[in-house]
Amino acid sequence: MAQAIAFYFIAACILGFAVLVVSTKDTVHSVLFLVMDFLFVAALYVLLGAEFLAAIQVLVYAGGIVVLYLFVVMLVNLKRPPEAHSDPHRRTMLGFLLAAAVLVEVGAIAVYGHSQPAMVPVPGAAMPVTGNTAQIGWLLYTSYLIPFEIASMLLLVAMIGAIVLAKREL
Amino acid sequence: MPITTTHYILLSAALFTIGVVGVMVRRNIIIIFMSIELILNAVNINLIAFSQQLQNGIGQVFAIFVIAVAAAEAAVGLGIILAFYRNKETVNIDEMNVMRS
Amino acid sequence: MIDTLVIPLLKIVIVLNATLVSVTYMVLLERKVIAWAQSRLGPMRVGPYGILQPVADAVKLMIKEDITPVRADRWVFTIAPIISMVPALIVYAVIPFGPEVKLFGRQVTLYITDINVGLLYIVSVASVGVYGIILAGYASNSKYPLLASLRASAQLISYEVAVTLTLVSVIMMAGSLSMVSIVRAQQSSHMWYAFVQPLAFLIFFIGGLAETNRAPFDLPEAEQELTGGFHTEYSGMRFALFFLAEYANMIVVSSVATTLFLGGWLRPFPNVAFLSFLDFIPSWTWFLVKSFVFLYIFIWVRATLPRYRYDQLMRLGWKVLIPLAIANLVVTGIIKVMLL
Amino acid sequence: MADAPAHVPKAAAPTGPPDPPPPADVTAPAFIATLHAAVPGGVTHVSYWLGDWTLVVPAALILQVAQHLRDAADAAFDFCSDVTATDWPPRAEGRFDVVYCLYSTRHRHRVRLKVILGEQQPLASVTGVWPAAGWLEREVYDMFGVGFTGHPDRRRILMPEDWQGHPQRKDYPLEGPGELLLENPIEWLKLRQSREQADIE
Amino acid sequence: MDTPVIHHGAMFDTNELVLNMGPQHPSTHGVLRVVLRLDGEKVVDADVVIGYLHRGIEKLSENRNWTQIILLTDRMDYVAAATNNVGYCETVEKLMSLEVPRRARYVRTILCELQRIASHCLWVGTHAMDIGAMTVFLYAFRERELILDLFEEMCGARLTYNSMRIGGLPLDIPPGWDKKVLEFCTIMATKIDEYEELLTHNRIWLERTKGIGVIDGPAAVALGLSGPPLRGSGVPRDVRKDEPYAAYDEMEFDVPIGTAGDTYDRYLVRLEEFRQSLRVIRQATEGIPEGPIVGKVPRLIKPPAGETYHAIESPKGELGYFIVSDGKSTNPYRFRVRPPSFCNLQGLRTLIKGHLVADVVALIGSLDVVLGEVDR
Repeated sequence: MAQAIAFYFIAACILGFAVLVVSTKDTVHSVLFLVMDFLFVAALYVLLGAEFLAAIQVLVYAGGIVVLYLFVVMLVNLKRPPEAHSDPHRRTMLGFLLAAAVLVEVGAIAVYGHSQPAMVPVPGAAMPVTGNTAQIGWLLYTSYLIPFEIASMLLLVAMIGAIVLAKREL
Repeated sequence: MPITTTHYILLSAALFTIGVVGVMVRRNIIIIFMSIELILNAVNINLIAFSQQLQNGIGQVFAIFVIAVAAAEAAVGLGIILAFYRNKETVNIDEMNVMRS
Repeated sequence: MIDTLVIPLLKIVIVLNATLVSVTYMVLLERKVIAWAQSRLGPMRVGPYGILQPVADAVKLMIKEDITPVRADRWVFTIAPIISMVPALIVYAVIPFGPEVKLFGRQVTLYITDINVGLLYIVSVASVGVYGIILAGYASNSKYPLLASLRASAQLISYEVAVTLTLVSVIMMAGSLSMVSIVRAQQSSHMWYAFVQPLAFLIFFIGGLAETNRAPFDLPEAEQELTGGFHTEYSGMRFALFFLAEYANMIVVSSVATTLFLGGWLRPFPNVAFLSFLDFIPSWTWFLVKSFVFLYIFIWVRATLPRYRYDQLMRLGWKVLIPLAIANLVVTGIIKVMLL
Repeated sequence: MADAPAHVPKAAAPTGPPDPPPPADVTAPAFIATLHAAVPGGVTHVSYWLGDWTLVVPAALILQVAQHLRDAADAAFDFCSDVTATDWPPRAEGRFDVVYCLYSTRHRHRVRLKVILGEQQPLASVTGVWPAAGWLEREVYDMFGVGFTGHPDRRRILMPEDWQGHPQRKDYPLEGPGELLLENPIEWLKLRQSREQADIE
Repeated sequence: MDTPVIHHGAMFDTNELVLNMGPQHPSTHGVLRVVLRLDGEKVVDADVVIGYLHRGIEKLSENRNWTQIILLTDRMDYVAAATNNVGYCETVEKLMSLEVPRRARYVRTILCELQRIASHCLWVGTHAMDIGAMTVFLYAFRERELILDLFEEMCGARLTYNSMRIGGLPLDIPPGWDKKVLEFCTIMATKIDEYEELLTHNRIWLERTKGIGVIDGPAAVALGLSGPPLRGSGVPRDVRKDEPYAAYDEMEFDVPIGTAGDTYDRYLVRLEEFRQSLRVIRQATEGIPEGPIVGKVPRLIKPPAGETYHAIESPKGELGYFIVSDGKSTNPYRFRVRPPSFCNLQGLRTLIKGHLVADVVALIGSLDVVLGEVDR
């Protein structure tokens, strides 16, 4: 029961803040709502028993990526909101329609999947460690070592790319 | 009613859709980037919900990769925005048509 | 019911109140210690030796007019101080003030909770605190706060990297992210980690100074350069929140340092038997004493050192502290693998 | 100029300092002779009083004299101590004395240059010779209204930008620029706007 | 003046941010306004705006009699009021060709040097405070307080002393005062080491001051810098040595000079000046001669017609008075001060170009300006 209340409350907050993110005029407010959204997503992860990921979500998303966004928004302080510029080629309605179609499709799949017989929980490969964090660490450094290294390379490349882009002259 | 994986999937679908709406409707490229972050979060919710259902950590490992990619994407994307803003003084995606003559 | 709801709630109430009171007295302590360093008296008027000064300050700040600049972003301006205060307070959820003790016939733990990602929780919550400063600078719609908040965000993010890297070497030593386990690991290894990881300890301390915007890294509020820094436009209770958040963060940093490097609630030489007569002192006293030493050093540093310049601060962070922290991490890893 | 002109009425306002010529037993320093040779007509009068040498220089030649005094080996006046002015309204030769106090860090001697200047007469700025003169000349302009030509930054320095008149002139009332602002603010505003308009044009 | 254009987001823009420092700013030492044009945090150009404290002392003095002006000179460099008095009185004495008794000249020397120490105390305190070391500030003020006590005993005032008269002194030194001065010298000598301990070898202090605002000797002379900023650039110019006044011709002291001409050298020069001042005070106090304190001054002070310029070495630099007397009235016809702070402040623009905002503060401190003197 408590879990259901928590879930519905968190879900409502996530969706509410998400709507605010995409609908607010002021970009800084939008970024703030995004932070709130991420914090509630982190709460959802805790609900799902993934504490490590929740901490990472807050640390990386809320504490890192969104600060970056805020930085850029502050630097790109706009005197003229971009929305003021009207472009006849823009089809807002089409956007909403397509999004609705996506929702229907994904929802249908979900409901269909639900009506199927429940999947048997497959126990993970036997791991010598217990606990959420240790488990993830074990997986990352055994089965997923190569993707992990690729991800770190990706971050390195992105870092260099960002420096090249943002630096005025090299 | 117990909360099942389906609930999480529906939540994720709704979040995903909101993100899609943001990408398609808004013109401010920073908001579009943030909508993409919402979409990635929707994916992560899915991954972790399945991870919990399957009782293994693989979904969470994937979520970590998604976060890494999101970080990379934000860094490069925002770098591009800044570079573009320096030259054009705009973040409106409709005005970003330098390739179109 | 009592174990799951009442006791945790009581603990939360006690910790929060204790924190807030100690934060206000921290301000008095700072004024007194600095006054002492500068051969003067400090506050002496309110109460004997000025001990009621925090009360007077609180009353003054509460009845002071709360000004919002006309062109400020009203909403963001209002919530920015709250954002900077809240993370500083909720960190206390995982800080262990002591082990399990028997109290009124009941086993009570002297910490609110012990989650197995405790350290990660602290780091991630602390990383949210930076929003308060950035938003305050942005929402004031004024140039000095804006410059200060750009400085602050760059500074906090840079030093967070160094601090987190030192934490990783501690985690490697302890093999756990839980604060309680880290203390226990120090007990079982017969050594405070400050002696095992002196470099990490030093980097953590310097990084802690920078993270809390304390001298010599108090650039975001460098009053001689940027007038009031990010809180130039704030007054009254909102200003007080920023002010208190800084001190709350100082207490957080010293509590974390105590837990990670100085053996938390453990008495000195916990495994030396003939010192066991010290056991009559409650464990939480040791914790408080160690934290107090830290806070004292914080204040002492402020009274002694001039301020770094922005570029020098960045150079120190990126070119000295982070490479050192990484080197320390690598060496720790190698030793750990070799010894196991 | 040692004696006051005869036609000045009464004993009202004084017409300039006496600037006595050097007595016979004092020998002029060598640089004055060199200056005479290098800039013919550059010094119209030499005065010695209380141990100070004062050279009166015609306005047209001030730049040449300044250049020479700075660069000549026996003068080497590299340090411009002060630039100031004195207002002698009734004087016939010109209203202002612009005074340059110079010092040589090499020879450790001083000299004063004096330029007698009419009210509307421009004077070449010596900022090119001594950058130190920049603010000092601005102050002279601000206080006396002496128009320096070739000054890189000729603005008021102590008084507000829109101040009327030049306070250190002797005919400037001690109470301030008058009561126009208080008595008739609209007139004052009009006057100010017309001045701004004139500036723009 | 070009109007400042506001651009947010200066850090990455090609546009520059215009930052208005002052006139209300904690570290512009009064009401100085510096309009900075910034590129990021780097100063591209600066405009120094003064005049917020202009009280028209020059104009006022032309309408006061010769004795009343002493009072006005107190209000210029208010941290070294006695030095201003000395400069003015000596100029008038020069105009009137008055002989000042030796005892009075000795006391003037003592007062001038005490003022130099007081002024440098204030400087070292505020300069260190600007760079963030706040303890030095209170230490230095503690010692300044001792000097103010000495002055209080001597003149009855603590800030604006009105401590000189044309031709000598208003009062003789109180009994036992010279002992107290010597006692103060002993205390002060140890306190200077205390300041040095906190700053001179502090790494942060070195990083903040070394190589900041470098100006070489010839450039400093051309810019009209005087006093410690000039000597910090290695120019051995000191009015006390070059054109001795009061009793400086009888004193033995050295003129410290710097080599690099940066903020650190200016700091070292001033710290050494503390010690030299103590040396002078000791000599003057121990060798104070007996005799009258006022020379033969006529009842009505009315110098003969003529003009003169007389300079002394104030703590800030060359303090010059240019006074014109018309020989008829009892007030000066023209009273002009050559304020050292004014001329030193002119160099600020040259010094801060290319440095960071934080250095601007350090450089204003390093020039040691007093706005009361700049604006008069």
